[in-house]
Amino acid sequence: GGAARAAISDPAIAWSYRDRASAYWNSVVSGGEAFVESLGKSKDSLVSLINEGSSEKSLADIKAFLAKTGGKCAIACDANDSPNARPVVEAVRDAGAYISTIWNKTDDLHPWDIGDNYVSHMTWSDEKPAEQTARILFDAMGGKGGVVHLGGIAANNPAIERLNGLKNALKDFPDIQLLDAQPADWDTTKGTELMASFLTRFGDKITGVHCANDNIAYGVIEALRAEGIENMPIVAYDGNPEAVKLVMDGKLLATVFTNPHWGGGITAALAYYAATGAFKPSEEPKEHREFYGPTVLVTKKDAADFKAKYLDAVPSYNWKDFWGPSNGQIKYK
Amino acid sequence: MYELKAVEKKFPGVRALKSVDFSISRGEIVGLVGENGAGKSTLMKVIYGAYQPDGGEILIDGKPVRFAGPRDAMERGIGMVFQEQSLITNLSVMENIFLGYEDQFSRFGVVNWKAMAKAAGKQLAKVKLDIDPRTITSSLSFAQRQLVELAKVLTLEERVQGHLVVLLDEPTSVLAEEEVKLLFKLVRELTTRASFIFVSHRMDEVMELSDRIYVMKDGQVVDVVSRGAATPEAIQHKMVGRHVDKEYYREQRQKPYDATKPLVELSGVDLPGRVHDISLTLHAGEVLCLVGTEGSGREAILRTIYGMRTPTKGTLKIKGETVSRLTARGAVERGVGYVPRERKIEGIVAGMNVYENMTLSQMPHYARMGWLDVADERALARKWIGKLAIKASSEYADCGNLSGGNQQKVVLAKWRSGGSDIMLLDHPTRGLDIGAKEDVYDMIREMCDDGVGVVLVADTLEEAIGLSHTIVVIKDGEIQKRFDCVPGSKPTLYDLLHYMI
Amino acid sequence: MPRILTRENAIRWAPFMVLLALIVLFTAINPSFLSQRNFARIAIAAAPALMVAVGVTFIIVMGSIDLSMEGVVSLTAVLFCFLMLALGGTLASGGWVAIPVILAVGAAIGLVNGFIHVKLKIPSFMASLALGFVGTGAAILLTGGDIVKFNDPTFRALLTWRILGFPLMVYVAGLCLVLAWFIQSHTRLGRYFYAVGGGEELAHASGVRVQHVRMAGFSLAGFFYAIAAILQVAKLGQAESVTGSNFMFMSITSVVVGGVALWGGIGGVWNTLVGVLIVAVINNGMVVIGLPDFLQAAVLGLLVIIAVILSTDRRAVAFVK
Amino acid sequence: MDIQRLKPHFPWITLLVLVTIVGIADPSFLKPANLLSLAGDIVPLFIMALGLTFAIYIGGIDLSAQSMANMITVVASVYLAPLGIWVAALCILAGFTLGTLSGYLTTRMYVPSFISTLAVGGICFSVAQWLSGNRALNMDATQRNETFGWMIGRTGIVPHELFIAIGLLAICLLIERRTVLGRALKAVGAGELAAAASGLNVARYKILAFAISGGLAAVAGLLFSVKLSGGAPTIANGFLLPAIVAVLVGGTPLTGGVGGVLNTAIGTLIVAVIRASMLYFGIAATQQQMVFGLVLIAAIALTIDRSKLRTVK
Ligand SMILES: Nc1ncnc2c1ncn2[C@@H]1O[C@H](COP(=O)(O)OP(=O)(O)OP(=O)(O)O)[C@@H](O)[C@H]1O
Ligand SMILES: Nc1ncnc2c1ncn2[C@@H]1O[C@H](COP(=O)(O)OP(=O)(O)OP(=O)(O)O)[C@@H](O)[C@H]1O
Ligand SMILES: [Mg+2]
Ligand SMILES: [Mg+2]
Repeated sequence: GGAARAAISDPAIAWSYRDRASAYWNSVVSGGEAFVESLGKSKDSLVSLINEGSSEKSLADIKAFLAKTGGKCAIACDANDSPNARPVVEAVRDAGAYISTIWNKTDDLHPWDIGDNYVSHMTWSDEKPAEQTARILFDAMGGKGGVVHLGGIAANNPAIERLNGLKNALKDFPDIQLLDAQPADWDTTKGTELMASFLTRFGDKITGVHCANDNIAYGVIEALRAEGIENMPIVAYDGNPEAVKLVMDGKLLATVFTNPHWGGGITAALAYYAATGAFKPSEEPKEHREFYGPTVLVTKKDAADFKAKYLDAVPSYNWKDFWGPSNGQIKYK
Repeated sequence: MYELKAVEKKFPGVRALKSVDFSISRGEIVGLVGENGAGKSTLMKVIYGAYQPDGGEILIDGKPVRFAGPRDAMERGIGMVFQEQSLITNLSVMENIFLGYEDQFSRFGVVNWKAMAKAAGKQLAKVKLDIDPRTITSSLSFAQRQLVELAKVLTLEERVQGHLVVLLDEPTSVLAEEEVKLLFKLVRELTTRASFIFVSHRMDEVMELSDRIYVMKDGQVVDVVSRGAATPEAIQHKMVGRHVDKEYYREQRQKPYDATKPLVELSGVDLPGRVHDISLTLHAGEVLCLVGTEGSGREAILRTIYGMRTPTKGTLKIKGETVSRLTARGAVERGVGYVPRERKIEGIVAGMNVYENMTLSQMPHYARMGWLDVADERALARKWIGKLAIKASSEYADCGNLSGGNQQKVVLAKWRSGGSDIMLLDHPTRGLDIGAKEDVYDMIREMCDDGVGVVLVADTLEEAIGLSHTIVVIKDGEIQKRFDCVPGSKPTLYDLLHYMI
Repeated sequence: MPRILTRENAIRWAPFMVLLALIVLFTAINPSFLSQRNFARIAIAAAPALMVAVGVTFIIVMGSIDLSMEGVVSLTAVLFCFLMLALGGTLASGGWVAIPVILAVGAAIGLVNGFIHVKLKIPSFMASLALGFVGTGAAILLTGGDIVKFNDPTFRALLTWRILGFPLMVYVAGLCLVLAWFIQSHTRLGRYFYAVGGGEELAHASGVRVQHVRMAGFSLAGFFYAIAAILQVAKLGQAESVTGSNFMFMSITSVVVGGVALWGGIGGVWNTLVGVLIVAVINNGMVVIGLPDFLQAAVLGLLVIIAVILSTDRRAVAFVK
Repeated sequence: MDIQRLKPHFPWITLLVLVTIVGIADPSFLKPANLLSLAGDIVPLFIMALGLTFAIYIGGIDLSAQSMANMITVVASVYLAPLGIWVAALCILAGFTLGTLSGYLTTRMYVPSFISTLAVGGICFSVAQWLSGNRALNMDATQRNETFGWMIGRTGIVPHELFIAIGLLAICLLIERRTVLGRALKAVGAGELAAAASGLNVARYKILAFAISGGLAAVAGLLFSVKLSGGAPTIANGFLLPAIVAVLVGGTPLTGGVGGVLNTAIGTLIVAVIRASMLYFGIAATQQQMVFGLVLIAAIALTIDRSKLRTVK
């Protein structure tokens, strides 16, 4: 790894993410803001670099930020597409700034190969929780019948993992058939339309629905409502407030909370404290450089508790407890 | 009653109108003549409110007025029939007639089509046109459209109290003889209600119809003549600034063509729905004129020779060589040039300058391995601007802003400079002033001397007779008769009409 | 007796024939495609899209283009939900007021669009594209990026209440389509759209206030986008800043597939209806017949091209761009 | 009168004004290294916009550019290992061929380019999904560096992408201004019927314009995948609208025949500066989209030369 230069006092802090049009990213940013407030700064001092789903803009914005701050900065980032992570972290290293990433990076890219400037990468192992929700779904279906999966953008990593989770669970339920899995692009409207088409194709054969995220589930529920179908077992992912409410109402069996608020805050905190020299990344073990984020399964049983704990009043986290809630070192297949 | 005082109009680089004084009184028919680019259309557009003058004033009944747009002018009883066709072809005839004035048939913006059809029927009766007002305009012939335009202007009769001024900008250029007569009759009948301003390049028509004639040159009114006060020659002299040869078809320069050198041979050519069994031969030095009524298939023959249409039957030989799959590109390579009738659409590219237009068909001559030699192109353009007296500020002038006649000159220069030795001319003098026409006639004779063969669709029968070595009369897509036109024993108008109709 | 089997008629009915052919094709592969219930599903998917497409039809008939639909739909949908919630959260409690208000807002945004285009003389493609960004941006600003749920059962009857097997919103969309047809064929404004599309300068010279017509057209389009937004909320029970996404290319594709010429003056809202149905049927049918997902983009593209090729009168057009 | 003469220069002036405004807000923006790297970062987008200019110049549009670039990132990632440097030829050939297909559909089958290119884009997307097995792919880092490393390095403070951009721009500019092809494209854009009646093979030139557009979209995709050392069927998403905006802001309207590639270069820089200004002015996240739209309207209002548009549609 390369040697980090002398600690930066009061680095500028930025979050680079997809867009402001989703509950998930809003929550991430709220965590980032909570973190900067913990430093006694105003919320506005967290700079938003919005890439609008464009890797090109993601990289260009980050470079512009590096230039503007002269490298005196700490960046939290989702690189949008995994190949984009390498040029991003290399640019940050070359500028002498610090970065922590989440979600998207290629398997051959590791913080310890880049050096102290690439502080950490956090991702969520979606396969296990998706498998768990699938099991909940299958139990509700009585262990038999047909299930459809409505996925995310086909090439996205989490979309792939969440479908894999479903497939893993299927192995233990020989009487359940995966009727079809098609991408709904994380999108509510696509979700309704895809679900409607599934209904035509499979009709009553569908006795359960596995959705790759909450937004898709909203669409599925509406497609079913239009048909007067009220009691279809459905599971989702993300643990957004609306979805949790649906779980409490019994319209959704389960969703998975990845605590984006904490993720957003801690990712910024890692980059920041590495930049200030509060800790030296290269002195940390590998499980502190590449680790899984926390996942919380939300079902009807615990939804009310969950809501009270995480949503009604956002818990205040210790932003120096970097690895407390994390879930172990990332394993590659 | 209507007056312009010291009106000015400038365009970038051009003073199109220079201190023009103009007046017209009740019931008067005023002719307006001038060479191409003299400013006639501009003057009409100022009167009509489409352009706002840069100086001077407009008076109606002695009171100054300002028109923000054509609508203001219409409300004061001024209507215009345009030089270029101005009906919207995807609308029905009745919609066109009442376009902009549907209020009379509508309540809360909802149109009562029955009432409109009835009213439109009345207007069409005025111009003696017997068609269903619900017809979609695109299915009408050019002449019918011109009459519809007149009918449209005449709606002013009902709409506006008081006297009207109707502007006719070259209304006759697309009309056949009979239709012109009908139009003139209508105009005379209507002088009880309206005054007319009449623009035409056909001096005889202007002399016949007008009470007074304004002569324009270079944006100025150079003379006003009353009926019978001057000969056409004198007026033409003023327009062009030089004497016009009375023999302007240059018959004295007509030489026999070289019958041993066939350039184009059509035999038994068929285009379904257009022409049938066409056989003709064009020789070097020959002017072959296709004569027929509108829609008889003349254009289709030109386009076949130019490769824009592929015959279903028959053969086409160019310079002795049989060509089966001719394209326009192929035709140009074989030395064919085509001056289309719709010069604004097919003749010039508006938005490109003079030299770019001139070399468009012959870029390979001005390029080496695909690289253009712009200096050469410009030199060429300058040469032809001088040769044909094209009114353009420079070779950089946008052809879209040239007057109609000057656009036509650019098109002619394009082919002539490219050395085409088979020229297809479709109404090459349409909209040209007399001076420019002379230039074209001279050019045709020069071309013949150089051994060029010309297929001509003339603007008038006189022109056809005057210019041609050979006349082929076409009716309903079939050849009726072939005339040899040796100077001294040319066929008469009557001879031709007999076979045309 | 006029001949029925003319070339013109064949071309005029080509989009409709394509639609029938697609239905036959999909039915042959999976017979359950041909069922009243599936048609209802297609109709639900098509209803908001139809309103967007009808709106943009007016613009395309004028020879312009409008790309602001995504932003306008998102913004009006979000405003609609906020307003409904502010007015008590149910139709009965006075929330119905939100409907005319939002329609007016849609028309007003369209007017702004038209104003920018006409008065600043910015070609409509760019003006509307930029205004679309502004619309989406405003929706983000208002929601902060969150979802606004709105679930008044009376309002959602648009989705849940069925007459003859089709939900109410399908009839609402149908009525709006008839309204659009009436505007197109029986009002001065509607005919002016055709006049402007057929020859703007000529229309101007005839005294048509082309600028006003253009602005009115964009305003009318905005009105229909707002209808689409309301139907979309009825369909999904929520609004967010991405509610309008995917409408842009989809609606214009539909309009063209239905036989409306992009260069103006030709076609109308019935063509648009057929076009929207073609696209909706393809989207539904591809899933119903179990086409692998990675092939869907290509197949949609190919079918759309075939539909356009069949419905183009190659003799009547000199060229396309 | 003077305004008339200035009009063609409005895009330049707009760009300078924008740079100055941002420079006043934060002088560090004006550092040459910063400006150069800003320009370097926008090169893939610029190359795509450059290609789009040809399609727009003849009055059409190419909506397949983004999917094309997506597909090319996948193709490049998959075939770099077996083909080495020849993968570049494969990519450009693929872009050129698919562009030709769009052109063919538009000119010979009379499918408006808005639809034909959208459909060809669909085909590209399907190919990309199929070829990649729907996941992100990596290039072998050492092989990438050996084969294409020169594309993305830096000499002094000048990013190599800029050389590529300037080279392509120069070629395109010469094509536009000095060749038969360029003149023919202008004629087709401004008056297609007249061009045809002058004996130009209009269909061939139009197809060529779409093919060039496809080819340059492929170059953009290739450069982008080299830069990222990988590819994915959605990785170039977000290119299309900014690229169209860049062409339009530069002053090449969709009506054709006006503007050109130099305008696009300026337009792309304007887009880059507007984007960077969000950062330099600290525009709040929820406001960025809206501000972008508003600034865009202002920029377009400034840059287009209305005297050259006969009607504004
Ligand atoms: N919109 C315009 N922009 C620039 N110059 C123009 C414009 N319209 C006309 N001109 C110029 O003004 C002059 C007068 O043109 P005008 O069309 O009035 O001539 P005209 O007498 O009608 O000629 P023609 O007999 O050929 O129709 C010409 O030099 C022409 O090039
Ligand atoms: N698009 C078309 N489809 C079918 N028939 C047509 C079409 N255009 C023209 N025609 C018919 O073909 C015949 C020949 O038309 P054409 O345009 O060749 O006449 P023309 O003799 O060249 O006219 P002009 O004397 O005015 O130059 C006419 O009867 C006309 O009505
Ligand atoms: Mg004139
Ligand atoms: Mg004809």
